[in-house]
Amino acid sequence: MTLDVLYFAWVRERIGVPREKVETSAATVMDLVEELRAREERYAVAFGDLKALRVAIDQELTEFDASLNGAREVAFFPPMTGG
Amino acid sequence: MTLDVLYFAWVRERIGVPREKVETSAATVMDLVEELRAREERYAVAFGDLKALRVAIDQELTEFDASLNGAREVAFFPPMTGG
Amino acid sequence: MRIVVQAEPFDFGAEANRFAAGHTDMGAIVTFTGIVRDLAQNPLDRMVIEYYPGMTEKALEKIATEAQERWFLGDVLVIHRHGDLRPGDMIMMVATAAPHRVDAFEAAEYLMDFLKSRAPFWKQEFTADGAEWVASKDEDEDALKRW
Amino acid sequence: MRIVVQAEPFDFGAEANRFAAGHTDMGAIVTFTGIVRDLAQNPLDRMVIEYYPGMTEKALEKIATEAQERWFLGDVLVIHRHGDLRPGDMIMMVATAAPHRVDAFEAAEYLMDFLKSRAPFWKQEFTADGAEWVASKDEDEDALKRW
Repeated sequence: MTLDVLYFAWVRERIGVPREKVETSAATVMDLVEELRAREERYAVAFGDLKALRVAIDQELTEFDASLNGAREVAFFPPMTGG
Repeated sequence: MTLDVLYFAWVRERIGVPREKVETSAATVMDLVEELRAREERYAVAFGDLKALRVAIDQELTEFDASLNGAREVAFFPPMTGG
Repeated sequence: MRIVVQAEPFDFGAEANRFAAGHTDMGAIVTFTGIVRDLAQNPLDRMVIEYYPGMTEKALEKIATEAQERWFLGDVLVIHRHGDLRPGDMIMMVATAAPHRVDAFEAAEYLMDFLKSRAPFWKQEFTADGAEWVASKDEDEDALKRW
Repeated sequence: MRIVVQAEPFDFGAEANRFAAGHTDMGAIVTFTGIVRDLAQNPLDRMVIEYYPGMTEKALEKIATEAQERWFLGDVLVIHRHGDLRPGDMIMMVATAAPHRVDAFEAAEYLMDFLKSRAPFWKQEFTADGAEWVASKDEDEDALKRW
């Protein structure tokens, strides 16, 4: 499948792009993270500490063990700091 | 001593005046209430249920057993309903 | 601290903007506004608020000072009307400014809880059934216990 | 319910007045406003707020809908800015209208608690030391536990 993968805040800065298309057969978010980590150093750095990251599938907050079945858009970002 | 005695809300309506001078030797608020009750029916009615009344001496909330020593202004009114 | 007791209407938005302006060290502003309600089951013609000139202002200042001692606040505003009001009219407002939101919220709630039953104001409602003094509520007295 | 995410400044007072108008069955209006703080120990040049177009609006709507399910509210307003802000600028506001003050206060606090750490916004501060992403606070995460 082809996913739109989005990055925000310092995750975006570390990876260097705000979004990209990713061709993957990852079953879960965690599988996708592993694939990206293996690609290049900048991904390994951005995904170094998953406790400092949040993930959303199709604009809904979820967990790293969530299934990507049917997913179109996955976003990675640090904890939110609104308000 | 001469006290300014003030009445508010339905206490004022029952007594019929918003304020009056009262010549008294009452030692406490309760003594003053007893004097007023003995005066006329309208006072007896207004002071019928002290649990429904509040009292202030010189613009500070106080209790019915408070001393009138040094007092200049005593006010009687129902529980407040501001806000 | 600014405490105002007045018969005239006030402009909530203008007061809120004036209060919020120039507090660059205060990150949080909370306002509370009370509005005269018009209930369908017994339409209100008007409300009259009586107060105790002198004592009312002192009581509000005392409540606001206590809030400032209890929380880290940059500023406090209390405006309360007396006299004739109509449904939809604003009765009063409080505003608090604080570095952090929890202080601004708690202080505003504290001000409201004490203002409700410790500041000398008495409301009288006029409906088709006649005039009636608003009774104090046990829940308002109970609200003071949490502080 | 009105949810707005915009780069432009908003007029807090005008929004507050507009929100409060025409609610004759709602006795209580609470507003919260967040302002960019400028701290003496490390003067802030500017703040940039990043957001997630689409998800941010949905997250705010979800939070506001949950508040409306939980309390008896007449109306809810959320305005949040993104982009460039300066010290003293208003970042965001929420407003709640309810028949009773406790509902208006609790709902506004609930909105703020969830908006702080469940709505996709990220703040970056620019000072003489450079740019820094604002870290989330444990206390903001803890604040959710009370609801």
